Amino acid sequence: MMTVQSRPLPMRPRVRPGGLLPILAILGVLLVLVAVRQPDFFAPPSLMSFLGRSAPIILLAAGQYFVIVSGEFDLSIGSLVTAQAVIAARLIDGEPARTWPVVLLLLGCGALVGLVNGLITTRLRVPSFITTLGMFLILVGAVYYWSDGAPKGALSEEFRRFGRRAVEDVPLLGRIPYALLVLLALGALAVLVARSDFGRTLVAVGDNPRTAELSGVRVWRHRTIAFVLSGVAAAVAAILLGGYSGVSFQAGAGLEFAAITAVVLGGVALGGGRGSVAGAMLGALTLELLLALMNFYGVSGALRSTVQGAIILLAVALSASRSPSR
Amino acid sequence: MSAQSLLPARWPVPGVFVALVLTVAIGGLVVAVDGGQLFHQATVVSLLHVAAGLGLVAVGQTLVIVGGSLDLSVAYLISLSTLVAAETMNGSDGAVLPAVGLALTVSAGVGLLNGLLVTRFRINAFIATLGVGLLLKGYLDNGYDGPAGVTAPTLVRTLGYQRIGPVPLSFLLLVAVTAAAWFTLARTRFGHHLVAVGGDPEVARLSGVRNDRVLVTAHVLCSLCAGLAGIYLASRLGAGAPRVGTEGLYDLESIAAVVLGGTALAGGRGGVAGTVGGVLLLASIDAIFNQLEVDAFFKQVIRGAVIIAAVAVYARRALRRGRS
Amino acid sequence: MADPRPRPLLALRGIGKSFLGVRVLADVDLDLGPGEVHAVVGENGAGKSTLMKIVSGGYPPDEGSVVFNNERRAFRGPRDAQRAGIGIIHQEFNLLPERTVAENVYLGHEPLRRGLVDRREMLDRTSQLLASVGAAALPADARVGRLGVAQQQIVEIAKALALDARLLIMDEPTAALADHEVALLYGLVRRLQQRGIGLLYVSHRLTEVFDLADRITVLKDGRRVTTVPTADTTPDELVRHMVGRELSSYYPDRAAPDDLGPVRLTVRDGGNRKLHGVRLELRAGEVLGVGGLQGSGRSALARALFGVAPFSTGHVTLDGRPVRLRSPRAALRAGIAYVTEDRKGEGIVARQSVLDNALLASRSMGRAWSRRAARSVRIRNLLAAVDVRAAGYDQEIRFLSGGNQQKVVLARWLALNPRIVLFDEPTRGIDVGAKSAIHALVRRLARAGAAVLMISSDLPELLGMSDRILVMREGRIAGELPAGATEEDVVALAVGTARETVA
Amino acid sequence: MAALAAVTLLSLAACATDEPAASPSGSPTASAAGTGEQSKFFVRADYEAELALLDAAPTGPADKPWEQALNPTMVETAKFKRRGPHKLCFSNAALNNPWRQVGFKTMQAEVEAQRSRIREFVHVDAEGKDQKQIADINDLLGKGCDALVVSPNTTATLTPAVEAACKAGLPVVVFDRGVNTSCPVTFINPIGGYGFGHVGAEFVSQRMKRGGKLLALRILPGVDVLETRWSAAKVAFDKANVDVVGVEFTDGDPAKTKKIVNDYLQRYGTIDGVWMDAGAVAVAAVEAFQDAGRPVPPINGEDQLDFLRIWKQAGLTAIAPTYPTYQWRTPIIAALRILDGQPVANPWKLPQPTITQENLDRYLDPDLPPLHYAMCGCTDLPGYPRRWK
Repeated sequence: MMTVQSRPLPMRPRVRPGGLLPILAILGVLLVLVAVRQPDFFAPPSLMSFLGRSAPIILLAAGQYFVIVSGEFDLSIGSLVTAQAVIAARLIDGEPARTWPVVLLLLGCGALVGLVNGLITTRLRVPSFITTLGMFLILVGAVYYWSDGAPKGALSEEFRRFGRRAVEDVPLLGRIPYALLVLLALGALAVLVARSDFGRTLVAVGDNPRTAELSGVRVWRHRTIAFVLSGVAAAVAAILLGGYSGVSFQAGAGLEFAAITAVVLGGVALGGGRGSVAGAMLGALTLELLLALMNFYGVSGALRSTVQGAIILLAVALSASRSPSR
Repeated sequence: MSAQSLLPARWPVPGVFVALVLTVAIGGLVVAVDGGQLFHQATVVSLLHVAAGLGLVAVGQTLVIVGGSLDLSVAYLISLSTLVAAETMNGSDGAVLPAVGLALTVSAGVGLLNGLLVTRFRINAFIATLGVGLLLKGYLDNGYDGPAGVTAPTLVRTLGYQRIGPVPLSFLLLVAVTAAAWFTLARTRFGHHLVAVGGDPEVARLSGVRNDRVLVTAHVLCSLCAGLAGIYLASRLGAGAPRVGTEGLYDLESIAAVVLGGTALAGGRGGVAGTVGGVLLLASIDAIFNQLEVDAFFKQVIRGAVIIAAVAVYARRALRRGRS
Repeated sequence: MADPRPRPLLALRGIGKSFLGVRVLADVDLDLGPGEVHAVVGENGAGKSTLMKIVSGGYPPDEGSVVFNNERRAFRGPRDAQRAGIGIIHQEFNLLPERTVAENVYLGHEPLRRGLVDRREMLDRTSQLLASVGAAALPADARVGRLGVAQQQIVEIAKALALDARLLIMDEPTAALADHEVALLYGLVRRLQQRGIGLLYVSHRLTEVFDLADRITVLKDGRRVTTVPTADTTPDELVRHMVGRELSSYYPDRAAPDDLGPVRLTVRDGGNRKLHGVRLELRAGEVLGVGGLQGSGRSALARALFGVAPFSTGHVTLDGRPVRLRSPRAALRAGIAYVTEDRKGEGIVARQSVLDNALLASRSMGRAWSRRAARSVRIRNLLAAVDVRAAGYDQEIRFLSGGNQQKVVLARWLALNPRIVLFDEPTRGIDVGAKSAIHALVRRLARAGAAVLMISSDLPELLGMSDRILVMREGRIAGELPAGATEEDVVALAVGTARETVA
Repeated sequence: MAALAAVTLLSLAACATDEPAASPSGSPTASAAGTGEQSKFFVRADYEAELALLDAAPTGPADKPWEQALNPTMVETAKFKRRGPHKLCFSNAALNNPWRQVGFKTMQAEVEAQRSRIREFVHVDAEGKDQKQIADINDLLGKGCDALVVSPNTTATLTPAVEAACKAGLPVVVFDRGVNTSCPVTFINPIGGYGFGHVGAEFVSQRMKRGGKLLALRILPGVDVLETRWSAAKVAFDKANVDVVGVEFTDGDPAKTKKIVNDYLQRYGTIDGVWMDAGAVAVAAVEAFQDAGRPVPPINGEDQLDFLRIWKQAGLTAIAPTYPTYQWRTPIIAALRILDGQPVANPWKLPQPTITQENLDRYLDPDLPPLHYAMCGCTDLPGYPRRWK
């Protein structure tokens, strides 16, 4: 947790609900399981590339954290990622010179979609589940409509660099993917934002919006900003994902559920008011590690969702059973 | 509109029926100008068939949403139910009853699991039912390469294709299920308790309502409705189909229909009559755009906008009512 | 102690309960006969609520026995207790705003006919119940969300009565009631008594306790201190039992004339949907009390001044300059703070730490990159100064007692150096010990130069704390009373039997 | 606790699969090569028939494969003869992937090319929903269509609806996926999934290192076309005794594909061959090898231009069996012939060319977008190439 430590507690150490301990424990066990099966996973090059490829979902989880902790949902991020990747390919159309303008445009688009989500939710009082579900339908429909059902154009090599290439010849580590650098920078920024006055009051908004309002917090503004953060995170994720794997309509499919699951795994309460952004990001990392683990252990492709579902239910049930009753 | 008489007298007519009438009127006009015919028998039959499938799921979904919960596993459950039903029947008319029984039992079991995860294990309904959905998906992916089983011909002939005038039997089933659900909400203790749990769980608990039992029951009922939708789809398709639920987006569409019908997503307010209105509205939009050959993707944009706009209107109304 | 009645309705023996290793009740005995009103008093945290929850099936006891109707019971939940004939009226409303009065009253035990809810029967019986508590005008099929606070309270009482309870627990039932409604409740209690219903009555208001109770049990730190017949004790003695010391003076000294500063706030012709022609002046250094019945516009006045439901007409000046208080944020910027009546719903952020709660306003009003270290030190000092007792400042505030929560809320505002502080029922639901601490803090605030406006339904508190008192009636200021006024003066203005003394 | 449960679950799940690497290849059963059980969709007679068709000589104009037929049996259609111009109706399963998009544009272009003979062309998109397509077909029956073209979403489930359409008396043409009834006038499709799967699998297993490890990447389970492709490949791999170390589903998601390939490279050190049941993520698979700094092993893709380009550019050892999109032209042609009362082939088996190193350059069209399918047979149609851009 990120509260400033006060005087030492005389009582026994408590596992605080929303703390990092449960997710660290799960992550630890998964790491041990990987180590048993695939010790060379921890060799710097493969670890680096794993972290690099996990960057998009971790960033999405960070963005989703802000929305969820403020008491809302963002179901539109997956479709936003897809839309952004398709837009990028069509606008760049293989021209290296268009890379940077398009990157800026995507970030702007992400922020704009977040802003619209936020304003509809806060000003028109539409539950965010519905707002972002509607936005999901609109974005998917619009981008398919705009591109006649198949992505067009191509991403430039410069654009793809962010998600695909790495800084080579780094001492000790070998190569550091650009995506990892982006992740480290934005992850640190997310932690800073979460610990800032905005971040702390955002949690209060999720916990009790009335009290927050009466304490001078502009609740609607905070929540809208949270949606904007989520939209921008989706834009960055789209840039990294588009870079990593190229353009496709599948680019963002299901990412909203993955991000929400990751956030919940990380100890953030759906409905708001509790949790940390670090936990959310660790939750995403855990989810990615679980997928890699299933590759290493050769879990049959068709059975994977069962394993994933069971582990999520178990983890969430166990962490829920530990928190004291209301 | 027959559904209107089902509404408790003290509630205003849900806006969705107004929207439905307007949509059908304007849509019919536009289609007519375009040279088509919206009220052609074949079109109406198609519309009602689509409405019946989604409607059965959405009525069940209404029950859990009114209770303050949610079910994202219905899409997978529907597929599972089609398979259980069709495989058990395997083309034999004699096996209809055991097949229907088995499909509903399996559905009830899934509902029970959902309910217990939400109540006993205190997992947020969103995550719990998402997780159960994943479990079912794994089972379906692993066990089925494609359609399996054969639905009994009698069932195909009756539930799948039989109609009375322009009204398919399946739609009558929906009407019956809706009436039963309305009756349950309005006239049984369980119904009263469910609305109370959705409105304020603490108040319900302190009033002696057994919240857990009520919510588990609601989840079981919701899953039974999904199972019934599966049986209908199996009769319609003639076989069990492992992807029919997910392809039909029954999870999100059913939730959309429920909120279009004026039920509050947070629970405690709403009803099944509105939900059927929501389903009919979605189906009408579909039918109109089909007639006009509007691009399916564009239709989706419209659909998203309609859902947001409708809920915004409800929110305004609720706000005004809260002020009065 | 000898049991005065041969067959008690309820007998508690050796009740004990712990939460997370903390003992909240130990070895509590209590008897209640049919037709008896038995008051349970004690500071907050003394274990009253836990004891009531054990009796009403909310929690199972860890130790001891509950004997009800000569039968040993282990209730599995509130429903179980209700079936046995134990009803409870909670301090906070337990009503569903979206449902009708009848649906609320019969929630959990709807009358059935052939297995189905009998709506007609339900409406009829509800109407009868409402008539029997003197509220025949309340329609049984009205949506509860449309009712006023007092009407909702009546529904709450009707709901408990509908249970045919043999034992009724009332937890601070008068907290939200206006005085004439309290009188109604007194009548009700008597009627219930005559029917042979036993009542467990929990209240902080000793007046009520002495008016109603046959016997009084005092709890302190989870243990029973004493049980006495009401006739054999005095309020002073009770308070001594509750806090373990005699409180010589309940209230701090009032402001001396030279403590009063310049006029800080004026309102002229202030009006909105709930207020009409409000005119007032508030000086630096004074505590201005605001009295009146529930719904008379007292809270609306505070909410208008704090920008929650702003004035739509009239003029407000602050230090002589006109201001527009359109939102809480604008009010805060102008230096106004507001301690709300509903602490749980509007005062605290339950799952956040003490520190986060105390910092909330500073964070929302501060500049983006203000010096955080200094601020943190300052807040800690403030929390220490108001004497917040917590296991640590990172403890979640919901685990603190009401009094300590209120102190944290106060610290939150003090951090902003407010020039005007609005208090709305600052000591509601707070135990006696913490009450005087809050009173002292309010006075200290005024001494330090702040202008204080304090709303209270607790007449002794209002009279004891205020330098001047405004009394409101039907959204208007009915009159002003000087320090030293009597309870009768306030009540007369509040119900409209006295002429206005000051324009 | 959660972790413990996770361990148990994982090991259980791992047990449930046929542990591929560990099992010795001496076992006589088909699953020896790690390919798992044979799909329910596998019908040996069909499989053998399709493989035979791969070598059959087509009849019809040599430069127009969409009008060619393999081993045709003609059926009389005189009873459907009507005077034009006609109203054609098309119930489409979906438009939700590039293959169907390219195909549908090709069909629209064909309609435009035949404009003089077609009065109206009605298209209804079922959005991938069986339930909606059944309703759509039913709906179209009330619209006075002269002929009905159906591209079914699912074989088994659309059968009753197609039967109902036949009963209504109008000529029905089914293409792409079939239905379990012989009532349509003709069923048009290329050789099919067995052919596709077999060509790819044979190429990869011949070219890859002997005794090497092969990774099979599939899109989704439970889609009939894809299941037949895999089942034919499975037969080929089992016969060649290829060590199939993994059969994974990618959901058509390139990111997931890259992760899977990456993890398999790590787990097995090398992967010596990749087989895919569809080309959608072929480029991602190739990139995964490139990004890991490994040589790209023999691989198959499909006729999507992005794959053909990377193939050319990186000099891959590759092959591209196709499921040609030109088959979308044929139903229009067939429908018009039927309405003319001319006999048509039933079933109408279209040739299914394969793109190889030798003919690769012919299909590399620089003007068209990366997800375009080269085997569209559309160069002579109105609006080329703008329509497909």
